[in-house]
Amino acid sequence: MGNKVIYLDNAATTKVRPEVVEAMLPFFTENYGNASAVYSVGAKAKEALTTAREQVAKVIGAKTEEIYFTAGGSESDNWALKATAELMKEKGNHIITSKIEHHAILHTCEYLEKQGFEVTYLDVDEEGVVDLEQLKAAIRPTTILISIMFANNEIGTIEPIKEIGAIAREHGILFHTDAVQAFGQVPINVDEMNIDMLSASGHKLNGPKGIGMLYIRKGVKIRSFVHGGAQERKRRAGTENIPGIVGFGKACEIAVNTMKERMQKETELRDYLMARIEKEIPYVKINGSRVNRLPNNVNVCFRFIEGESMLIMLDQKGICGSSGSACTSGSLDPSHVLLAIGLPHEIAHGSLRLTLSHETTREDINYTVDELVKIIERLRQMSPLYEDFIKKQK
Amino acid sequence: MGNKVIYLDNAATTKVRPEVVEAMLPFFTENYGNASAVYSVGAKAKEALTTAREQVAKVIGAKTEEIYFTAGGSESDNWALKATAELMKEKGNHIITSKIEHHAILHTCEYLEKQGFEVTYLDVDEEGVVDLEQLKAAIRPTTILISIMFANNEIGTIEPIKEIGAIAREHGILFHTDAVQAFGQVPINVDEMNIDMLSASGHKLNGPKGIGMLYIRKGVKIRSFVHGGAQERKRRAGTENIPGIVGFGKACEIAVNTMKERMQKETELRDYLMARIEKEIPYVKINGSRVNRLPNNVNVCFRFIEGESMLIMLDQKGICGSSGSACTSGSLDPSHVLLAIGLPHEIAHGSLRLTLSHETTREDINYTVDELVKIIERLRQMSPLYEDFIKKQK
Amino acid sequence: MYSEKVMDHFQNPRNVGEIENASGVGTVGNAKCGDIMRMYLDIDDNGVIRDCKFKTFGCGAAVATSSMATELVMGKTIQQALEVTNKAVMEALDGLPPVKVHCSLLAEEAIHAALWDYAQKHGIKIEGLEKPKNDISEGEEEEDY
Amino acid sequence: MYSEKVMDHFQNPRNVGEIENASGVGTVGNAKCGDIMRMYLDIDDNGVIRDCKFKTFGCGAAVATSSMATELVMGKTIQQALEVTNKAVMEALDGLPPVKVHCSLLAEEAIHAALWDYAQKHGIKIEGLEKPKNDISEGEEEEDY
Ligand SMILES: Cc1ncc(COP(=O)(O)O)c(C=O)c1O
Ligand SMILES: Cc1ncc(COP(=O)(O)O)c(C=O)c1O
Repeated sequence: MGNKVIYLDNAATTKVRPEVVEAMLPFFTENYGNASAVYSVGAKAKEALTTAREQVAKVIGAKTEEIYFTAGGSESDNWALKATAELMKEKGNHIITSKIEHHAILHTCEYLEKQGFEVTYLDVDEEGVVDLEQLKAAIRPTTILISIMFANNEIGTIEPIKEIGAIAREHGILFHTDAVQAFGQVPINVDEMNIDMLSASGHKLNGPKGIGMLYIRKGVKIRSFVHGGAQERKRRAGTENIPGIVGFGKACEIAVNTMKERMQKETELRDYLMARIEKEIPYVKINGSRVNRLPNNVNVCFRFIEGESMLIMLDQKGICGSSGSACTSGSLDPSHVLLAIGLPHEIAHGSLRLTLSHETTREDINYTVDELVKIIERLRQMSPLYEDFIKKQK
Repeated sequence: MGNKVIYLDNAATTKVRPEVVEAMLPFFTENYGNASAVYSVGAKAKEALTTAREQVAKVIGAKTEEIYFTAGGSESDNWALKATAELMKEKGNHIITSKIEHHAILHTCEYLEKQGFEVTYLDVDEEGVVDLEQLKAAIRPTTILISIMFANNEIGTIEPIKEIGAIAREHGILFHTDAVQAFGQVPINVDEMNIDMLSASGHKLNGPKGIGMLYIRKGVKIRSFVHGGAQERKRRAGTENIPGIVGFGKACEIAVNTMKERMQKETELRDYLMARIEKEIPYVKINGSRVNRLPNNVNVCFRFIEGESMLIMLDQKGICGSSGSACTSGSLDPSHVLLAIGLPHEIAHGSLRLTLSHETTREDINYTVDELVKIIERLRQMSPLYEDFIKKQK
Repeated sequence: MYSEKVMDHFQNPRNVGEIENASGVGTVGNAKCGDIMRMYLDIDDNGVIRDCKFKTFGCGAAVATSSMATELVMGKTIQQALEVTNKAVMEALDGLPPVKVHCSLLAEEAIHAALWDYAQKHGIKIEGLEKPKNDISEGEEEEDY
Repeated sequence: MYSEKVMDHFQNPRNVGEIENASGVGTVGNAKCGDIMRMYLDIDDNGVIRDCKFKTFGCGAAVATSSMATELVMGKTIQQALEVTNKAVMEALDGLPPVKVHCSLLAEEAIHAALWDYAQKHGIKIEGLEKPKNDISEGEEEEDY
């Protein structure tokens, strides 16, 4: 084990690209002025704000005036759901989402349920794909919102967003997608996909933390979530986080320019990693769709062992991975996503998520699998479940 | 006019201190890991989070576990008010605030009024001080919250927070204070002042934008405003903005260490600036308290002229000031604060706020007044109101 | 925020001042809204605007539109001056930010008010000129969220 | 997150394995919660624990507490082993993060379960030992916002 760290937890958060930091720096100590100010120190901030908005809009084929900067994916999700609920409560009180959404969606839905809203949590199949027929059947006259994530943060499955958008449009229901994981990683077009609202977060695509955005289609009249000053065309109060916004914009620009090659490279490495694991380690299960999958996501369950101990041993070899969502790892409950795709609890506990970046190399992957083989063997030797299993085999 | 910029809009936002940027940098590209992660790359972020929380808590004499990081002052204000309303709605629906609060409070109150809450907006006297007798008289059995700002962002008046806290405590009512302008500028102690909740924002004390905090006294059980992941002890979801938090922490540390000398230096310059203006320019009115006043705030109305044209002319001389709150300068309506202290509209339109920083020098002040004298004279020569006034004098 | 033309007219406003015994004087806007424009016209016997001056209390755009308006009516006949619309003033200034459009309306109205005063004083009626409103507001408010 | 002692016992767990024909075997926890501990005891005729081994499915703390528990009971009499509480295990490990305290309870319970099994097999009653629960949970949940 050298000093090198192999960071394979890019779905949790990413390293900020040096060009992004570079772009941000002048806005801390030089062009620090308020973007709403009259004087020219503020004008530079304002200009930068406009440029960043264009860079962000381009990722999803939106108009600049449809982009509203927030503090991250969670705020965007909260805003979309709560403000839609408030706006539409005269029309109805029914929301449709899925069982595999991020907690920023699920816990917000639970909150809304306490306020009197009804929420249908759609099942997913064993690959994590939402059932379109179930979606259609769930629609009621009182349905005011469909919120389905673009791609799942744990198992990498990409949902049939265009089809869902078409169904929503056909029924005149607003459609929000939590695209935090997909934004800048795979092609998205809000018009072609009939997306009315879309959440994204800067730190998932090598941009800074603490900045995100909500796309709101022109004409969708949801109100503020954070009330106060007139920033973001009066829809999101708070002094603009200019360095964050500039960094987010720059990261988006790079993401757009490099998307094709990144997707190709990461898909190749991803498939190689999955193939080696399946070949060299027995009793494993690859989770998520093999086809409609984020280019950088590998999620696999190793039977008879538990995730955290695997993570610590990997960490000791300089490899960073995660077991279930990073946000839930405080609780170490088995992931709701893995349960939703039908895994039993004890198998769900043995999950490992490795998510690549544009910097990941074939050597990184090879080293990771070599160590993983040893770690899995070691933990299984310690496992009473493995002992029972082997005894039963005999 | 040289290239030098004399930035006197530190109440709007501040230049980030170089030491603060320095402290943030490693968390963009080296220790970028998720603070909730198991692996050691995340451990460094977690450690930094703990240190920053201590640095922030120290500014107001709070315990670290009472500090909850947010995206800024506006979010903190929204959280405090909306979550208290929700928590206490069984007890009552009445909130007391003042007429001179920031829009982050006022617009949130208006939102709550639409939800069925009743809000009393206390008057202030001509110095901008809340009337304690009126406050006591306004308290009802249904009063669930008193929210009064620590110091006003426009006229710099510091409110009698300790007295207000004592009244709130006596009546068993929760007390929130928007301390965005006072935090790190003047001594604050949440225990001595009976403060239950306190909002602060990083970019007002030479820290980064897009980061703030809400102090919530232990035992005050308001719930999340942003639902989702388990960050901030399950009370504020979203991947932690580590660079922002680290920068905020560093800025707090410096603010605490330098407070005494800064206060002295700025108060001296502030009084010198006010004295020169009053001596050299006729028909002016200094706004706000002369005694209980933020050390860095000067707010003055120049009769017969309008603020924006003054700001542009100052900008052309390299001087950045503001007219009313930066947040409202989009509308250029006369400031609600200046109206609340009893100024007629046309005088309120002619206000100028100059807010100093630790970097402001006596030369800066002298240059500013020299230019201001000429600008005021020039604008008055153009003003039909001045023409009428002079004619009447004859 | 402002075009170069606007900044030029704000920094070097043309025709600032008063005209003693002007043929017509018009004052529009109000101090409450933060904009007052006063326009002085000196009109010769042929109905040609010989001189024109202004005073303005207001923002950068208010000053610039006043200044431009005086330039646009200078040397014009009354009828030509009536055709100096707020659009014409804005175009001549290479545009204004949306929140400042009302300043150009104020400038148009100031010319009308001065012409109205002239007409009153001379007991004549100017074709196409109505009594100016005291106050101008834009009408189309930005949506509030 | 973990103390050095915990990390040491996780990385180099003592007494991992099985004991053939053990005097007592106890398995506690459940796979649903992600923790299973199995403790093997070899007890001699004087009631002294001659050997002790474990297998654990679980997190780092689960492995470390199991390992430490085996060390703490090794060579002890049954009565002494009964006094190895979760507190003792935690202290020996220089503490555990609050969310991991239940692992130490599991370790205590695993010892008890193995002793119970021993008592059952030998038809004896051990003073102060109750039938172990199948499942351990901490009881004091963190507050939920
Ligand atoms: C008194 C006061 N409260 C709240 C805010 C809002 O803070 P932020 O812009 O950081 O959201 C400000 C500054 O804009 C302020 O001065
Ligand atoms: C799918 C998804 N939605 C929402 C979020 C929340 O984003 P953030 O942590 O930036 O608030 C995340 C990541 O944590 C995510 O993966």
